Amino acid sequence: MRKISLSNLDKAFALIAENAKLYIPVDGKGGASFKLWQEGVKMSDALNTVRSAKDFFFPQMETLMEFKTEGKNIEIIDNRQEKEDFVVFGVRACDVKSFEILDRVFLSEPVDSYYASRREKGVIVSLACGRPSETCFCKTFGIDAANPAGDITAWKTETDLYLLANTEKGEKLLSAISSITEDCDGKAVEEQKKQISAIMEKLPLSNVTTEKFGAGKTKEYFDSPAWDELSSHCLGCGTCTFVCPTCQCYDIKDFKTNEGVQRFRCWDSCMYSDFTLMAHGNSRASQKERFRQRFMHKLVYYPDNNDGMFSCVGCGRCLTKCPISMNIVKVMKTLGGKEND
Amino acid sequence: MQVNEYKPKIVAFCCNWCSYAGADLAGSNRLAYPAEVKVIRVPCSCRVNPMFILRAFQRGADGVILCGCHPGDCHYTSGNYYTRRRMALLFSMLDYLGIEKERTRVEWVSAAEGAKFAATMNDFVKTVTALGENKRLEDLRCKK
Amino acid sequence: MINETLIPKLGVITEIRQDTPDIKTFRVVSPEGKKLFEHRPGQCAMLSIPGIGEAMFSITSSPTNTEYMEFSIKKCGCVTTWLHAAEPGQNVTVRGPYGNPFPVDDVFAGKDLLFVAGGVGLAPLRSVINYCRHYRDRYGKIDIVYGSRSKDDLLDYQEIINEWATDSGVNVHLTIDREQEGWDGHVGFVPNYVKELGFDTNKIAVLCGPPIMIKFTLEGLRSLGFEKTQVYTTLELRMKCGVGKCGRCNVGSKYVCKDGPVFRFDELDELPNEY
Amino acid sequence: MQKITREVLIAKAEELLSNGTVSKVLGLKKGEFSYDQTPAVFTDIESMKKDFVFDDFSGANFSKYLIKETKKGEGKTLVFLKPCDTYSFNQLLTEHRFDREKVYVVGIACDGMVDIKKIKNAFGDGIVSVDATTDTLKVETLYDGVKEIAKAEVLAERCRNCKSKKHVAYDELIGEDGEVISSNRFDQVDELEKMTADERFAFWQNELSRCIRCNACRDVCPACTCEKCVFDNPNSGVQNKAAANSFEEQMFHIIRAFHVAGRCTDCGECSRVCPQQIPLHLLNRKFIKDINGFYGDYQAGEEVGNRAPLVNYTKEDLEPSEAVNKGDK
Repeated sequence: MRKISLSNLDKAFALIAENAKLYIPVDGKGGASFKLWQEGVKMSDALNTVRSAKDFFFPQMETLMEFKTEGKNIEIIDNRQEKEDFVVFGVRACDVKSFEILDRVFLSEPVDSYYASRREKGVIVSLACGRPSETCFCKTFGIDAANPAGDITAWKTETDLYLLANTEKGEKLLSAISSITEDCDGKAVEEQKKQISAIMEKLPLSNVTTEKFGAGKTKEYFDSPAWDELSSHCLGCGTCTFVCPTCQCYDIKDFKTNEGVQRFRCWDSCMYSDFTLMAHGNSRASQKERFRQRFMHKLVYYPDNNDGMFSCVGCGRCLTKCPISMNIVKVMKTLGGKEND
Repeated sequence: MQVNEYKPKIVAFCCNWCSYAGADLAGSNRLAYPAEVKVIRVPCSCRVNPMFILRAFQRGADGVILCGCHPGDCHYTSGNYYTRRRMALLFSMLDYLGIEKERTRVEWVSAAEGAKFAATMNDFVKTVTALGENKRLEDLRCKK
Repeated sequence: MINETLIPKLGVITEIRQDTPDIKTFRVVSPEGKKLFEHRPGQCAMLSIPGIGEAMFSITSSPTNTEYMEFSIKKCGCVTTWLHAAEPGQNVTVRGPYGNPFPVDDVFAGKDLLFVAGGVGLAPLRSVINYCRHYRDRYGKIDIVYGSRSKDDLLDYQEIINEWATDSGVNVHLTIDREQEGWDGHVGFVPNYVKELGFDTNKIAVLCGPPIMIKFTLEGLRSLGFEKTQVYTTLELRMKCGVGKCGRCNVGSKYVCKDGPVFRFDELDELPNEY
Repeated sequence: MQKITREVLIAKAEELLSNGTVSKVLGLKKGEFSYDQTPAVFTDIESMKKDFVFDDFSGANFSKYLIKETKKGEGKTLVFLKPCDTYSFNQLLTEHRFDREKVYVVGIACDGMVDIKKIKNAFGDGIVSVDATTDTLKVETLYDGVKEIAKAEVLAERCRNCKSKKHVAYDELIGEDGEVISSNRFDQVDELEKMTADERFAFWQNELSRCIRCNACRDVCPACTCEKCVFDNPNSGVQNKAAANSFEEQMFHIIRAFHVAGRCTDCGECSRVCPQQIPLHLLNRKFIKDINGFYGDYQAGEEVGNRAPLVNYTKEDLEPSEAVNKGDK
C-alpha cells in the first residue's frame, strides 16, 4: 500500500494527467459531476456525483457510424476511432460495481466494440465512502463501501490518501506517481474500514434485503396487484433511468446532417411511452407495464440471465431524484412484504 | 487571389398573400437583393411555429426573417396579430438566452411593397453579415 | 478494431415483387451480386435506410437459396412505407442474422409438419417451408394452412399453387375471410379451418400470424389433442440492437431478438404475458 | 393563521369520506425518510391514518394528477390544494382537462414549503430525520448530531418568492384565506436582463448543459397536458432522447417554456423536480414578465375561462422589434 499527503494530491493529478485524461468529481451548480482535471480544479467532497460514472463507458449519446446517400446509393462510413487512455478518479463502490453489471451486457457476445474500447482504455481509481448517506443501501447488494473494487482502491483520511492497486493497470498508474507516494502500512485504512462498516450498519436502509428477489421469480411478482398502486403516480419521466448507474437501455436513431446521416446511440428509458411502440401498437401499453419492466428487470430478469446478480447497486440516486419519491426500495419493501420493513 | 468573403445564410419565411408577392414584385421590378436570402413560402406568417425559426438556425442559418401582411391586412383576418405576439415573446426569450437579437426580425411587407422587400433584405443581410456566423444557436453536426 | 455488429453491410435491392396490395417482397444481394450472409430458417435481419430508420424483418427466403435473400414486407410503419416507395437498384443496409432458428435439423427431422399462417405471417414460415421442401426426404408429410383477408391478400400465391401444392406429400389448404368472386376455395377464419381439417397429433405445428389468430389456433390445436410442446411460433416486438442489449424486446427475462424469435408454446407459458 | 397539520387534514377527510361527499382522497404517503413523500390515493380512513402525511415537505402540486384521477370510477376526489396549486387547478379547468364536478377541493393555507436539497446543501448528506413542527427545523444528521436551521433559510425557491396566499378555487377552506402578495419573483429575471448578452449566454450554457433530457420538468408540469408531446412525436423531427449538443438543449427548453407561455402559473414544479437543479422557472418567469410588460398584467389560472395572452391580441400590440429592445430595460 502507498500513501500520499493530501497536500500533494494536485501534484499526483498533474503527473497522471501527463499521460492520460484525468477525470475527478468536481463541485458545481446542481451538484458534483466528473470533470476533466486541469490545474486548479479541486476535487469535490460530495459523496457522489449527480450522474453516475457510467457515462465514461456508455455515454448518453455517441455516434455509431455515418452514411452518405446519393440517389439510390448508400455509403457506410465506419468512423470508430482508437480511444485515448483515461483515468477516472474517485469512483464510489456502488458505481464501480455498476461497471461489472454493464460489462455483462456489453461485453457478452457479440461484444459492443464502442463500450469495450472505452473499458479497455479506462483506469478506475475508486474511493471508499467516508460518509455514506441515508439513501445508501449498497450493502443490500453485497457491496462493501469501505473496500471498493476498481483498478486502484483509495481511502481518504484527514491528511492522506492511501492507495492500493488491484490490477495490472492500477500497478502501472501507481508506479507513474511513485515519486510522490510512499510505502505505508494499512493501519489507518483498517481503522477507516471499521468506521465505515459501523456506519453502514446504522443506516436507515441497512435492513433492506434482496432475499425475496432474484432469478426465477418472474411468476411470483409479475402479476402482483401491488404494481397498480406503486406505479399509479409515476410521471413516466426518465430521471431514475438516467441517473441510474446500471440502466443500460439505449435507442439507435438517425440524424440527417446537411451532408449525410449520422447514426447515433443514446440512452433510452423503459419509462418512456415510445420505448416499445411499434407501428401496430405497444406491448407495454400503460405506465404500469413500463414501471414494472424497470423494477422486474433489476430484481428478477437481470438475475435470471446473470447468475443471480442484481442490476441495482444501491447508490440511492433514484431515491433522491425521483420527482414523486417512488423508488426501488419502496418497490422491494412493498413486493417483499412485511419482512422487509 | 482568393477572396474569402463571408456570406451569411438567411432564411426568410414569407406569407403567401403579401410578402411572397412582394418578393415577386421585387423580382419583376429587377430590384436586387442578396442571393443569400432563401425564401420559404408559408400560407400565413402565423404558420411559423417558433420551432421553425430554431430549426432554421440548427440547419445553419445565420439569420431568420419573417415577413407577413401588415397588421390588419391578414388574408385570414387575424393571423399576423398572433404572429406578432408570438415572435415578440420568442425574440425576447432568445435575447434573454444571450442570442444576438439582430439575427431575428419580423417585417410587414405587402404585395405592393417590392421595394420595401428588397430594402429590408439588403438591410438584414448587412446586419447579419456584420454579426458574422451564428455560433450561439448552432448544431455542429450540421456544420461540417 | 474488432467487428461491430451494429455496423451493417451494404445491400442492393435487385427485385421488388408486389405480392398483395400492401405487401411487397424485396430481393436483396450484396453490391457484388452475392448473398449477404448465411442464415437459418426463422432468423431475422435488420434492414435500414439511413435517415429513415432501422427495422427487424424475418428472412423469407430459404437458406438453401444460395443466390439472394428475400424479405416480404407489409406497409405499415415508417421504414416499411419508405421501402414500398423504393425502386430496384436502391441500396439498403443489412445486418444479421439475428435470433434463433426453428429446430429444423433436430426436432423437426423425420416428423410430419403442420404450418399455420395468417396474412403476412407466412413471411417467416416461407423460409422454413422451402427449407423443408428442399430437404424433402428428411421430413414426413407437410400440411400448410394459410389464410388471408381475401384472395388478393394471399402472399406468394403463385409459388403456393405452382410449387408447394404440386409437391408430393405437401398439402396446401388455403382460406380467405370472406366470400369473393373468383374464389372457389375455402372461406372462413384460419383457427376454425384448422379445427375443421382436424389433423392428427403426431406432428409438429408452427404458427405465425396476428396475435388473435395465434391465440385461437392454439386453442383449436389443443382441442385436437396437440401438446404445447409440439407447437412453435415466432414473436415480434420492437427492436433496436438485435443482440439483446438495448433492452426493449424482452418478454420477462427472454429477449425476442436473442432468445427468440422462435418459441415453443410451453416456453411461452413460462414467460409473462407481455407480447 | 391556523397551522395545517396532518391531523387536521385527516379529520377533514374522515368527515368528507364518512358523509359520502367524496369517495377517495388524493394525498401524500410517507416514505422511507422524513422528507420523501409519494402521491397516493386513499379510499378509507384507516389507511390514511397509517400512511397519510402532510408537513413542510408536502410541496407537490396535485392539480395535474386530477386529470387521471377524475377519469377513474364514480365519486368525487378530495384534494387539498395550497394557494399556488389552485391557480394550476383553474388553468386546467380553463383548458377543460377534467370535470370540476368530480373534485372536492379543500383549500389549505400555506406558509411555505421546505426544500430538502437546501437542507442537504447546508448539512451535507446523511439526514436521518427532520422535525419541522416549528419555524426552526431540527435536523438530525448521521455525522454531526442534531442541527438547527431557520425554516426561512431552507424554503423552496418558489415559496421564497410566493406570489399569492389567496385560493382562487375551493369548495371549502381550512383556515383563513390570504391575499395576493407582491413578490420579488422577477428580481432574478431582472438581474439576468441587466447582464450583457455574452454573460447571459454563458449563464444559460452553464445551466442548460447539465440537462440530461429526462423530461421530468415536462412530465410534472400541470400546463404540459398534451396527449402527445411534440418531443415524443417521431414525425416532428425533434424527438431526441438525448441532447446531442447545446443546440438541442436550448431548443428543448425554449420550446418547453414557450409552449406553456401564458398558461404557466409559475407553480415552480419544473425547478423542484429537476435532477440537475437547473433554474427552469427563470425561463417561465421571463415569459410571464414579458407578457405582463407587453400586454398588461396577466396571471394564468386566476379565473376559469380567462383567455391566455398567446391566443389573444389587440390591434395595438407592440412590434417584435420593440419587444426585444424593451426587454433590455
